Amino acid sequence: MAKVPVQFTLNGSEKAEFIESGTTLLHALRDKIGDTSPKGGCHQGTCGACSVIIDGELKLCCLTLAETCNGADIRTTAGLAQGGVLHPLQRAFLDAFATQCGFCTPGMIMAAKVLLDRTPNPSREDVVEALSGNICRCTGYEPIIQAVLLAARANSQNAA
Amino acid sequence: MELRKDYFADVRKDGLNEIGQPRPRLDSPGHVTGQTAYFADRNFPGLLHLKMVRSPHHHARIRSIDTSEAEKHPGVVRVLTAKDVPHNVYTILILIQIGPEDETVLADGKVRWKGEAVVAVLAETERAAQEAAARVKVDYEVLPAVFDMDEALKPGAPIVNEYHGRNYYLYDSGECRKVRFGDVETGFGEADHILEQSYQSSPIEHAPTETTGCVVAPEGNDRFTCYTNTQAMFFTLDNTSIILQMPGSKLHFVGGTVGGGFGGKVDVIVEPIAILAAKLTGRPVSFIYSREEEMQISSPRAAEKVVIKDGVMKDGRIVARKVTGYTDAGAYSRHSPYGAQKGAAHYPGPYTIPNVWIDTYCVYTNRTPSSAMRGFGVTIGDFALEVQMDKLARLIGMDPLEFRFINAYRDGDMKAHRQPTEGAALIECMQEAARAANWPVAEKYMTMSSYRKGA
Amino acid sequence: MSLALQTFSTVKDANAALQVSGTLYLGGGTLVIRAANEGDVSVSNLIRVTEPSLSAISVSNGKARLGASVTMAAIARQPELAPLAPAARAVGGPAIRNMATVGGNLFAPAPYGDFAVALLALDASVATEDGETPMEAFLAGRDAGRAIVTAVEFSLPRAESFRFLKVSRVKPKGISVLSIAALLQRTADGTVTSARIALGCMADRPMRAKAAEKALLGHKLTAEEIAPALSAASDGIAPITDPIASAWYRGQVLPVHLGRLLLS
Amino acid sequence: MAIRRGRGVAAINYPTGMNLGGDPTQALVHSTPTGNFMVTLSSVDLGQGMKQIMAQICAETIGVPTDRVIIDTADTDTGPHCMGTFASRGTHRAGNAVIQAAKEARQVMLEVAAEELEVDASDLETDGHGNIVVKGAPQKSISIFDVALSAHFKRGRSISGRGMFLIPRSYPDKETGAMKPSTCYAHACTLVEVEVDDETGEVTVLTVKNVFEIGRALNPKMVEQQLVGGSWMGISHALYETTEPYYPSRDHGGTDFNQYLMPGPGDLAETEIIVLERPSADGPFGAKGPGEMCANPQIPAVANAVFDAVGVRVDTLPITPERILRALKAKAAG
Repeated sequence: MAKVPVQFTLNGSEKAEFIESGTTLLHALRDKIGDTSPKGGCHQGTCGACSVIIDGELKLCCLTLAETCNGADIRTTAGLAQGGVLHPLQRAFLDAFATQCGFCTPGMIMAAKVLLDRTPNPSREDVVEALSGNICRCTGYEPIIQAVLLAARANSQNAA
Repeated sequence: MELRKDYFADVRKDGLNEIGQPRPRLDSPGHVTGQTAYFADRNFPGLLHLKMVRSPHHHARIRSIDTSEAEKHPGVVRVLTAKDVPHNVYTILILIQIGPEDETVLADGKVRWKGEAVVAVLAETERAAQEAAARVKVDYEVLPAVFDMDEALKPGAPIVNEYHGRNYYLYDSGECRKVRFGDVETGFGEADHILEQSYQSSPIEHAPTETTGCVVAPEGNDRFTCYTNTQAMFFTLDNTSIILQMPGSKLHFVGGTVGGGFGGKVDVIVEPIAILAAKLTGRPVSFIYSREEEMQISSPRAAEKVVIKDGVMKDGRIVARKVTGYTDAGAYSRHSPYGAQKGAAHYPGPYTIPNVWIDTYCVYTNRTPSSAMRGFGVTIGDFALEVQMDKLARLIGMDPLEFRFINAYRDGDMKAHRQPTEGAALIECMQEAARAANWPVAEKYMTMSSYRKGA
Repeated sequence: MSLALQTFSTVKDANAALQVSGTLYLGGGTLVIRAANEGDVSVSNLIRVTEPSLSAISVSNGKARLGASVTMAAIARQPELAPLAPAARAVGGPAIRNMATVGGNLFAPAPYGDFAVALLALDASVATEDGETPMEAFLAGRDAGRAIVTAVEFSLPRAESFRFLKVSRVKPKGISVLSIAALLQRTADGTVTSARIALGCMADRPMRAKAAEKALLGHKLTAEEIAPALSAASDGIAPITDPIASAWYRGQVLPVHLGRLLLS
Repeated sequence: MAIRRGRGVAAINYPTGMNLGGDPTQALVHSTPTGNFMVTLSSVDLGQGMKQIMAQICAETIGVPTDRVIIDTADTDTGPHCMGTFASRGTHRAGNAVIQAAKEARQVMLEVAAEELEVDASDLETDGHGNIVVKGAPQKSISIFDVALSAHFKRGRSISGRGMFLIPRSYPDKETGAMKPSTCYAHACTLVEVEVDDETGEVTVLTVKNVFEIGRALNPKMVEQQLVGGSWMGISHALYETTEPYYPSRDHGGTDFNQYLMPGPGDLAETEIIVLERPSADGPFGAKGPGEMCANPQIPAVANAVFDAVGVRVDTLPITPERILRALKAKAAG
C-alpha cells in the first residue's frame, strides 16, 4: 500500500511519519505517534471526543486526513500541561469534579481551550455553544460548564 | 447539592475521617491530561482488525455462505464462520443456571434479527476488512418476522427462536414470573374505583462515549490477554471459556477503566470471537464496535409494555394492584429473563397494598436482543407505576403527593414478596421534596415517619 | 485497494481526475471521510484542490462570492456576511463549522444542508468550470453532477429582509426538524413586494415554498394576513421521516414555525 | 400559540445489588513495606468512581489517609472474583469485601504495633493521619510506616487481609412469588416543572428538584456527580431517547449522536439535588447503591408534568413532541 510522508508539529515538537494514504489524523496520532489523548468515540464527527486544535482552530481528527496536515501546528490535551503543571482548564475540571468516565474529557478540554483563548470571559451561553459538539453521557454537562467558567475566572484573577 | 443531615441522624454515625469526605478522585488527573489508559489505547505490532458481516434481514434462513472472494482479498488473514467456534450456541446466564443456550456467536443456518453476526473477517487494516466483508456472499431465504410483542404471543406467530420453541421465556413458574399476595379480585370488588391503563416504552441505548470492544494479544504459552471494557471481568472470562472450550487458565482479562457502561457492557459479545481470532491467527486482534454498531447492534434497554389495574378507595387507599409486564427481549435471552423477573420483584412499587397480582413475561421478537441497562427491570416499571399513581390521585380528586403518603410503605409493612419492609425512607424523601418545591401538603403527612413504633 | 488522496493545484486538473469511477471530491470531510470510516468501500480515491480562490470570500457591489471551500465558521465570523451568520452557525458544533464547507453543504442530504436552504432563498448561483447554475436547478441535478463546485454567488440581503430559522430537538446544535429561510422585500408600510421562501427537511433536499411566497405578495406580516401563506406552505412538500421526526410531524409544524418566523 | 406550564411528581425506590442475591465479590488488602495499602479487586470502574470509593473505604477501615491506598483492579491474573459492575452493586458488594479484608489487615497491623510498643493490641487506635496511638496516651505512638517496616523485615508478619461478601441467592416461590429481591433500597422523590408548546408539542424542562435517600454519601462530591448526571439521563429518557423511534417498526433507528437524541448543554433544567442518608443495615458505612435509582423518578415526573400542563396523557416513551401533538389534536377533535 502506498505510503505518504506527513510532517507536522505536535504540541511543539516536530513529528514525521510515513503513513498509508487516506489515514485519518486520529489514527496517525494514536497508532503511529502514540498520542492517545484524542479518543475515537464515533469516527463520524458526531461526538467530539477526538477534538484537537489545528492551527488554532478546533477540528475533529477522525474526519481529517493526516496528509492534509503537513506543516500544521497540532495541539492535543496530552500537551496541555507544562512542566508537570496542569493548565487552568485541567485544574478546573478536577476542582469542579467534571470528569466521570473521562472518555470525553480530552475533547471537552480542547473545545474549552479554543473558547478561552479567544473569549477569556465567556458567558454561560458562550460555554454551552463551545461545548455543543462534544457528547458527555455521564455528567449531564452541568459540571463541565461550571469547570470552564471556573477556569475562566481563575484566568482573569491571575491576569488581574 | 445539599446533604440534609437532620434526617435519620439518630441512626447514623457521622464525623469519620475518610468516609463522608469529598476527596478528589484519584483517576481524574489521568482523565484531564489524556493519560488514562482505556483498552483501545494499547497498540500492538501486527494488530489485526475484525469486522463483522451482519444479517441484512430480520429473519432468514441461510442457504449458503461463500467466503472465497473475501479470503483472497489483499490484506485478509482469516475469515471465520460458525464452524470455527467450538461451542457456538451459548447463553451468558448459564453461569447462574439460567438456560437454555439460545444464541449463536456466528449465525448457523439462520438469522433472527437484522444485524446479527454471520461471518468475521480479519485483515491487516480496517479498510481491507471492510472491503473483504463486502465480498462475502450469503444466500438468504427471507422468513416472516414478528416485531410486536402482542403479535408474537398470538398462536401461529412465527417462532423467533427455536431453542425456546415459543415466543416467551419459560420460567419454573410457567410462562411468566408470578407474585400472588392477598386476593386481588376481592380487592377489586371492594374498591370504589378501578383504573386499568397500559404503558409502553421503546428500546433505549446506553450510548457510552466509548464503544464496546477489546484488543487481544497472544502471550505466548498458549495464553491470551484480553484488554476489554467489559463491566464484569470473570463473568466474561468464564463465558469465553465455555464458548471457546478453553480452560480459564489460558485466559487473562485486563480492564477496569471504562468509558461509560450504563449496563451496555455486560453482554459477552466481542471477547470470545476476538480471542478465537487471536488463537487461530497467532496475531493480536482488535474488535471494536463502530458507533453505528453501538447504536443499533449492541443490546439496548428492552422495550416494555406494562398493564396496571388498580382498585382504589375514595379515601386514597389502594386496595388491589394487578400488574402485567412484558419485556421485549428481541431475538435472544441475554439478560432479559433476569430483567423481566426483576420487574416482578419490583412491582407494586414502594407502596403497601394488601392484594397484589404480578405477571412478568419475557417475550422474543425479531429485533436486536435487549439486555441490561441502568435501572434494569425497574426504570420503565417506575414510569408506569408513577404515572398510574398520578392518574389515580386525579381520579379520586386527591393531591398526588398526599395520595402517595397514604400508600407509602413504612418499616415493618409486609411487601407482596412476603418480606417485611426495612429501612424505608420514601416518606422522608417526599416530605423534603414538598418543602423544597413549596408543594403544599397537609401537616399530618409532613409529620409522618418511615419508622413504626416497635418495628 | 485502500483509500488514497490526491492533491491538485487547479480545479481543471482535479475535474479530470474526478471522472475516474470510485473517486470523490474531498471538502471538509464531514460527509466523505465519515462514509469511508463507516465502511463505505465504494470510494477508493479522494481528490482535493488547493487553489486559493476556493477559500476566498469576496463582497463587492452588494454581491457576495463564497469559494466552495469556505467554511461555515469563516462565514459566521465575516462581518460583511452578518445576515448569513445565523444560517452558518446552524451547522454542527464549533469543530464541524471549522471543517464543513459551502460546497459540501450543497450536497448534504436532509436533515443536513441548512446553509443550502439559506442559499436557495437567496437565489444563489452555483459555479463550476462549466459555468453558473441557479441553486434550484443545481439542487435538482446534484446527484448526477460530476464537476467540482468552485463557488456560490448571491446578492447580499439587507439584514432586515432575510430571516432564517432552524428547529432542532437538541440545543444548541441538534440536526434539523426543519429549517426555513425567507427573503422578503417590503414597502415602507410593510407590504410584501417579493418573497422567496426555502424549506429544509420538506423533501430530500432544500425546496421552495412557492405557493406560500405567492400568497404573501401584497400582504403585511400580521397574523391575519399571513394565514393564507401558512395554509399554502405545505403545498408540494414531501417531508422526510427520520429518527428526529416523522413526515407527519414535520408537515404539521411547518406552518407554525413559518408563522413564527414571519411574525418575529 | 400558548406556552403552558405544569408540574409533576414521582416517588420511587430501588434495590441495591443483583436481584435475588447470589452475586459475590472478593477483595484482598496488603501493606507495602512502607505502610501503603494495596487493595486488589477485579471490579470495574465505569466512570462512577469505584476505585476512589474503595480507596476511601479501605482508608477509613485501616485508619490511614486515602492517599495511602492504592487500588489494583480488574486484572484477572491478580484480582479475586467480582461478579461485575451492574445493578448498583459495586459500592455495596465490593465495599463490604474491602471492609472485611481491611479489618483483617488492620488487626495484624495493630498486633505488630502492639509488639513494638509493648502494649496490648486492644489498647491501640489509629489517628487517621498515619499513626497508631495508645488509647488515652497519645504521646505513646508509632507510625504505620514503622509498623510496616517492622512487620516486613523484623517480625515476619504479613499485614494483609481477605474479604468476601455474598448475599445468598433467593429463589422465588413458583406459585406465590415469595422471594427476597434485595437487602436494602434507595429512595427518591422528584418534582419537575415543564413548559409545553401546545402548537408544536415541544417540552422545556424548567426545574428538577430531586430528593434522594442513598444510605450514606461516602464521598459527597462523587455522589453529586452521579445524581446530577442521573437526573439528566432521566430527563433524556423521558423526552428524547430511543433506538427505535417508530417502535415496533424497526425503521429509522439512529446510528450516531446526531440522530440518537439526548438533551444538549443548551437544554439543561435548573437542577436541585437534596440527599438524605438512612444507613442500610448491611451496606458499607450504611451505603446503598444510588447509581441507577437516580435516573428513574424524572421520567414519570415529566410525564405527569406534561399532563398537568396541557391535559393530555402520553403513556408511551419517549414523550416526543409528535406524541404530544397527536394527543392534543385527538383531544381537540373530541
